[in-house]
Amino acid sequence: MTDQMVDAPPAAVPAELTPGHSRWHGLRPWLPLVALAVAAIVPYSTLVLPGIFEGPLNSPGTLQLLAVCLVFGGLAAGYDLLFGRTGMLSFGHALYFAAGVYGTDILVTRAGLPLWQAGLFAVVGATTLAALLGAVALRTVGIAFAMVTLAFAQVGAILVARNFGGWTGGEEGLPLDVSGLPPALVGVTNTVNLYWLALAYLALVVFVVHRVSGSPTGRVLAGLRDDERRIGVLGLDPYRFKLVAFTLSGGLASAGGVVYCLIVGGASPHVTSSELTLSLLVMVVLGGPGTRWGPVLGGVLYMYLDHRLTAFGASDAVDALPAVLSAPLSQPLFVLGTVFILAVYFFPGGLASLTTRLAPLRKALRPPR
Amino acid sequence: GSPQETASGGGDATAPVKVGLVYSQSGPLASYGKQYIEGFKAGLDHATGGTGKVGDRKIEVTEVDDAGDPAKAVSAAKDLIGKGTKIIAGSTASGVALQVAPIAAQNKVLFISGPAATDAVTGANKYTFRSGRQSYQDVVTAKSFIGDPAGKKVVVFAQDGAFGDANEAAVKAVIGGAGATVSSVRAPASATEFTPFASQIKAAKPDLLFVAWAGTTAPAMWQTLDQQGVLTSTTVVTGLDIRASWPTFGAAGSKISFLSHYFDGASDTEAATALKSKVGTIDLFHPDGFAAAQMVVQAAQEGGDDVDKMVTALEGWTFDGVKGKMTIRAEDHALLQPMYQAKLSGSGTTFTAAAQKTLTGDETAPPVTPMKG
Amino acid sequence: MGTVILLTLTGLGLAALYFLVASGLSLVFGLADVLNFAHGLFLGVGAYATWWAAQNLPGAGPDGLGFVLAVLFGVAAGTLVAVLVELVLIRPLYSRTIEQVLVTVGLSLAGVALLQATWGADARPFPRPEWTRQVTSVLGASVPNGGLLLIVAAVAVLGALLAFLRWTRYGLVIRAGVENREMVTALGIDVRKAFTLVFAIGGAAAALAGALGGVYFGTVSPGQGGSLLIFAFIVVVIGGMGSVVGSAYAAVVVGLLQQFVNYYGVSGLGDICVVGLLAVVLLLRPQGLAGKVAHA
Amino acid sequence: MSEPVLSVENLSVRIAGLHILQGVSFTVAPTGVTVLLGRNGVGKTTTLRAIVGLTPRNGEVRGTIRMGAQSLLARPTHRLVRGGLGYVPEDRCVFAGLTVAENLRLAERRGSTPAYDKVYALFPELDRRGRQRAGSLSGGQQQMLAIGRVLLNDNRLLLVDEPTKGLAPKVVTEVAEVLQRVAESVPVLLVEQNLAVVRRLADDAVVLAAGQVAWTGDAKELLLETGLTKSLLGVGSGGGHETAPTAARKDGS
Amino acid sequence: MLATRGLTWRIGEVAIVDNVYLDLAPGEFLGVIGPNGAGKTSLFNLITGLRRPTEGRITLDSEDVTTLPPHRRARLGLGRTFQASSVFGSLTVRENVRLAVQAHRGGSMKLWRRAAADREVAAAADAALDRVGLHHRGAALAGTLAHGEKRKLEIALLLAGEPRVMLLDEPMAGVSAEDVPELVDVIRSLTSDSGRSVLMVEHHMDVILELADRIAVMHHGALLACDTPDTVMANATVQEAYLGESL
Ligand SMILES: Nc1ncnc2c1ncn2[C@@H]1O[C@H](COP(=O)(O)OP(=O)(O)OP(=O)(O)O)[C@@H](O)[C@H]1O
Ligand SMILES: Nc1ncnc2c1ncn2[C@@H]1O[C@H](COP(=O)(O)OP(=O)(O)OP(=O)(O)O)[C@@H](O)[C@H]1O
Ligand SMILES: [Mg+2]
Ligand SMILES: [Mg+2]
Repeated sequence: MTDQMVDAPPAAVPAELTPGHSRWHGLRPWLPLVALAVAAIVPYSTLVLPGIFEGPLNSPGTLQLLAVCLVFGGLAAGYDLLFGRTGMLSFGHALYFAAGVYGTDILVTRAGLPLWQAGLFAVVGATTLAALLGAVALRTVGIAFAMVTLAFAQVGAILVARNFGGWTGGEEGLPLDVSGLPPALVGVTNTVNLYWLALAYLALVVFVVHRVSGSPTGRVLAGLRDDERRIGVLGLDPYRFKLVAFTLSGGLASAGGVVYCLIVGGASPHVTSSELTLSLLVMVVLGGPGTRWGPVLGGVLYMYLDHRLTAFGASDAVDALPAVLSAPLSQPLFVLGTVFILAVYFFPGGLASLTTRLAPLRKALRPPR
Repeated sequence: GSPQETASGGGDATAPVKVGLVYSQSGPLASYGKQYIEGFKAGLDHATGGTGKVGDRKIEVTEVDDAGDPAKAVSAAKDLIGKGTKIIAGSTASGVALQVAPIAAQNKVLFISGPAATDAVTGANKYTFRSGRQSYQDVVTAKSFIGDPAGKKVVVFAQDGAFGDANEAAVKAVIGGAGATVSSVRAPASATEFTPFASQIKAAKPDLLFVAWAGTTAPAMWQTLDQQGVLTSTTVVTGLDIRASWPTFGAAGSKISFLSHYFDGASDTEAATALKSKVGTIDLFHPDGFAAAQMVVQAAQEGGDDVDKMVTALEGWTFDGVKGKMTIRAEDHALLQPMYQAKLSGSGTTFTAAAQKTLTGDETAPPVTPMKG
Repeated sequence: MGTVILLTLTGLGLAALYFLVASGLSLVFGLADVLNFAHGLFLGVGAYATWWAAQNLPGAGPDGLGFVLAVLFGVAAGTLVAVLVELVLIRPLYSRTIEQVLVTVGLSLAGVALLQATWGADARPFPRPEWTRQVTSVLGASVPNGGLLLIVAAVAVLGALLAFLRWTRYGLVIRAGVENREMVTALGIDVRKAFTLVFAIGGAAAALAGALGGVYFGTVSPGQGGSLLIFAFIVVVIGGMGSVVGSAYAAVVVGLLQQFVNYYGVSGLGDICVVGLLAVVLLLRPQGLAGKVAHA
Repeated sequence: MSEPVLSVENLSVRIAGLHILQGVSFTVAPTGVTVLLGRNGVGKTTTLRAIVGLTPRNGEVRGTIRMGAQSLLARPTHRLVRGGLGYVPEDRCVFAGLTVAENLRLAERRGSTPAYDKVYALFPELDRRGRQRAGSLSGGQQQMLAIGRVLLNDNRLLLVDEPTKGLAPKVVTEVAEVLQRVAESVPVLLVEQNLAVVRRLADDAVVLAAGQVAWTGDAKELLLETGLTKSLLGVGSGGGHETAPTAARKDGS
Repeated sequence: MLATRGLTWRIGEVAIVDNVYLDLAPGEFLGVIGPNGAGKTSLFNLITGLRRPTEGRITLDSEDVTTLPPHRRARLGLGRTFQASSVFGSLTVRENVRLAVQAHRGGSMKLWRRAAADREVAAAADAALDRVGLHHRGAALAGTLAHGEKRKLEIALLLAGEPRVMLLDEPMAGVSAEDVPELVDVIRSLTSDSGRSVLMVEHHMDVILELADRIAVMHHGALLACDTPDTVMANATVQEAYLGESL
């Protein structure tokens, strides 16, 4: 039973490996670029979306929120490379993200390195760490693998919490020393640059994951998800391919950590927690594992809710309700948990499955030819 | 056009003064946050004579929940600043305070940190102030229990992490500096079984045990110290937490010497009366909110919309707070304030604290830290 | 010597607490194949219900029989919640393991927030018999009675669970159902009932752990269950998924290791040793210490 | 002719958008073996599963299925089985983690005495291997367990899906014998590819093709008529892959 | 070509595979029969490296492969099918075969190339699909195939790897009667090329007899006989232990 514990996620066929058929076929490759372009010019819009964002689209608060959402969209997509596309359930992904966050922060704040060096070292270091720990953890499979990665991440969390050598700031976290940073990344007026940075990160992750999934190696990863034994008998070393996926995914997470550190302006131990990995899992499932846009959407939506629900809980509308309702509703986690449960029920296969579920509707609406 | 819009603060003489409060409405520190906001409202009322106005300008308060998460607090702060808010206050958690303080400096807005106790907020930068006490002041109060520290043996029992580190360092500086030998026993904040640590403490045979422990495991910790006979074998000092925690000390409560930031009845100032009339029973963090409101009103009154003027107006300002005379030290923005020694008595669910001694703001003043930014 | 005895006995008390939490988890995890993150919620429900009953339920109180009544009420509440969760949330998702796990994740978020919304974030003093605060002197060591109570309870729960698995047909049905639920129905068995039963037992064990944990900690707080959960997971995995006996062994190893390392080593090392142990055990024996229980 | 024990009328099954069965109708006689034939993938297994109510979640079943006067559709599987419908699935589906004895114990039904003697007499192997985990049994042993499990109880009708698949010739013969004896007391609906077994056991035959019933009638008639077997099953009546060691030799070696 | 020397696999005290000496000459077709549970599949698992033998050696082209992991053996030209079909259920049939072709053509990491762009792989995959007659199912998800089709896909996966030694575990199990001759032809054509050796477990005696040069009989883990079909079929022990009386 042990090896059944982690069944491959209810994944869809990797879109990259199946040819498209629709009329969109010609247009399709360009859609992501269009989306990217639209996202890139958002900061020029003064559109006000009452209830959705506090201020106009181009206000710093909104951009900050969007930047955080985008980073998590990218993180979720990177995590999906492991979970949705290779079928590996890691409970320790937060470690590599945290390594990016804390690595950058410590190198900038404590060692006084310039940002680009700190970021580079953090990513290289975290990727190496992922490769080393992955090499050990991948000696196990299934739930044992999940728990070994959890154990490693937990050690990371304990070290951060202990405030080893006063480096990490323990439970209080470590604010980023911005004096050495490029001025364009500092200050509320420059939030827009952080937004673009986050967008670039997301685009990078999506592009990498897309390319890798559509590559010969991606094909092997999809095969690993279904039947690892078979891959071995075909003459491929499962271990090597899994390690590559693990390392790549860890590296992408650490790059997200660098960006996140800049956006939030510091590190806090929350990023080392196993809950973070768990929420990555939630994001991926919410969006649809193994799909190109699902995890991104899941990540963005999750973080959006996570941030906005605090405002929802404090809103007058909720306060006006009788106490039985308003008390739980003013707990953001209650709403988030409930939304999540409902999502599991009503969107099995994630948000990405919405397109297929809506297909009959679309067909019905399309004028007969 | 510009890819991003930031509202510039209205220079209009009747435009409202925007104040943003970023604190914990939900999350583990929600009840600290609740006291803070109650205190703030009462303080605002008190400082504006019930009008909620400074001159002709209304004080417009925006409350944002950070759920104790620095990332959310930073987002909220940026949002507020983007909308032209010049004064931000709140920060229930130390992590939040430390992360928001640099934002204030980068954007040149006033930041008045709330219940967060970390010493690192003091002297963080020119724009950052605090409305509550800091760990160092706790430790100085603890020192007052020991008489002459010279030659005494002091043990610090603290949890791992920055809070524990700060307390240990402060004890070493304050009590160790006065001639005591200080050692420490540290435990992970997540610990559930305290016998090993109690045994270590007992083996050290200290003259004074200083305990710095926060969190839900505190009652188990106290019970273990009590059961292993630590509480009866030495003087044990710790900070007195919010009222809701008092019954959790159980029988151990009467064996502990408490240093206190505040408890109901610790002072009978005019401000305390005003606060009490609003909130009924005053608790630990009500005075912090109250002081924050007083500082906001002072800043708005003297500084208008000019943040630098606000800073000048607050630096060195002395006012009558709930706890008595409070002084904002100009050099590092430490808030000098009275502190208390207290005893807990009672049983079951009804406990009362009584002041043993009051230390003045000067007696508990931390050393001046150079301003970092 | 006194110190060693003291550390051993208190370590066993800690182990007993871990086991109480882990046993229900292990059962649900191993037999119903659901990694139940909502276990912490069941724990919380048990603790809060006991706390509530001791003050409000006629006949119940913090002492003697009243306390037993309060604990029984707590266990009943935990069981009820577990059964409801199974019926309403888990059952419609059978054969979709990942989704089931995710629902329990959502539930653990929402449930703890609900406890907090109802009773506040702060720890509340837990009603408990006076003797549980006292110590018993064993060979010169002052051993807390609360810990001894946990040990007794853990042994009782272990015995009861083993008996259940050995003497009843349900253990069989449940294990078969995990492998191939369809086939169990095709043998004429209503497998859904068996799964509900597993959740009920898991919930009851969790609620008992919650109530006794309250005695041990002296307080209840919404997050208490969650913080114990991670060690319980470790115990379950080290012990071998689904093996109740394995969980017992693992709990003892983890409890003692933590206690002794915390005393003789550096602070924080105890936790690192435990996760280190987890990694080592899994790398050497991926199936955990014991195989599966279930032959019990 | 007496009342059929099972009648399927206009059965139609869709799974994941595929229309697998498109209006299948046939009956199962109250005695003997009715065999369901057809090429790979025509929907034989799907038919049996629809009868016991095991169509997958994303499937949809229409039509009527009756056992006697009772309609079987929309009743939960465990009820149907308790009501005397025994099912031996295609891939054996023994519980790999349980021992052989536990697998059998599981199949006991409340209210009736399990016929262990009968089962052990048929498959002495199961008695010997009582404590072995079923997952470590060989394919043939598992098949015996799967059949034995159902025979523990009295049934009104047995559904057996490819019981001889992957079995050694000797065991095929044994299984066929067992089924023959079973069929003396209980009617059997059998899916089988091995024509030798079909020839030996079948009384009636139903042939599926393209999601519909292509032929139904007396099995002997089907097997005798070379033309029929060829057109329906694609083999000459003498050919097919039989288990007897009499077939063609590899020439030249 | 392939040889086992005293190959033994024990679980506890029981020898599942017991001291097996087997030689497979280049181009030879060796049928393996034996009662259920004789250890045929286990023998395959040992040879392909999915299990480690407790004793004995395995050599491939006189190279000792006893301790090599499965993928290394596969790269040396060892391919197999599984008794219970194991195909990549969430990939299409075509992708399944392409993956196998790609594995054969060099399993190095190619993270940045477009998989779909490799025409040679695609062509080789289509050829393999053609050969087993699954071309028309290329776009279907392998997981939704009917049993018989999965068996064919298994063989296509094997073909794609162009192995020199092939281990077939009951390839005919569950294949409908009319498809058997076709599949037999496919298997025959595998061997007639270029001196490939085949080891095939099969219960359908007529298929074995049609294809095999020699037949090995396993019983209780041990090799009972290994000889020409005629001799084996005449062997009294084999008659008694395996074939039984014919229907
Ligand atoms: N869960 C499913 N999802 C999609 N298609 C399915 C599913 N189950 C069966 N099918 C399809 O239905 C068809 C009939 O399958 P079925 O297993 O009933 O055939 P069969 O006659 O038993 O074949 P065989 O002789 O190979 O066992 C096949 O084409 C198969 O691909
Ligand atoms: N992991 C295992 N643990 C215990 N016993 C095992 C294990 N694997 C195989 N066996 C036993 O080894 C014997 C040989 O099994 P194997 O699957 O090799 O048989 P086989 O010859 O392939 O049979 P079949 O023709 O039915 O497929 C069987 O008795 C089986 O029960
Ligand atoms: Mg079938
Ligand atoms: Mg076999």
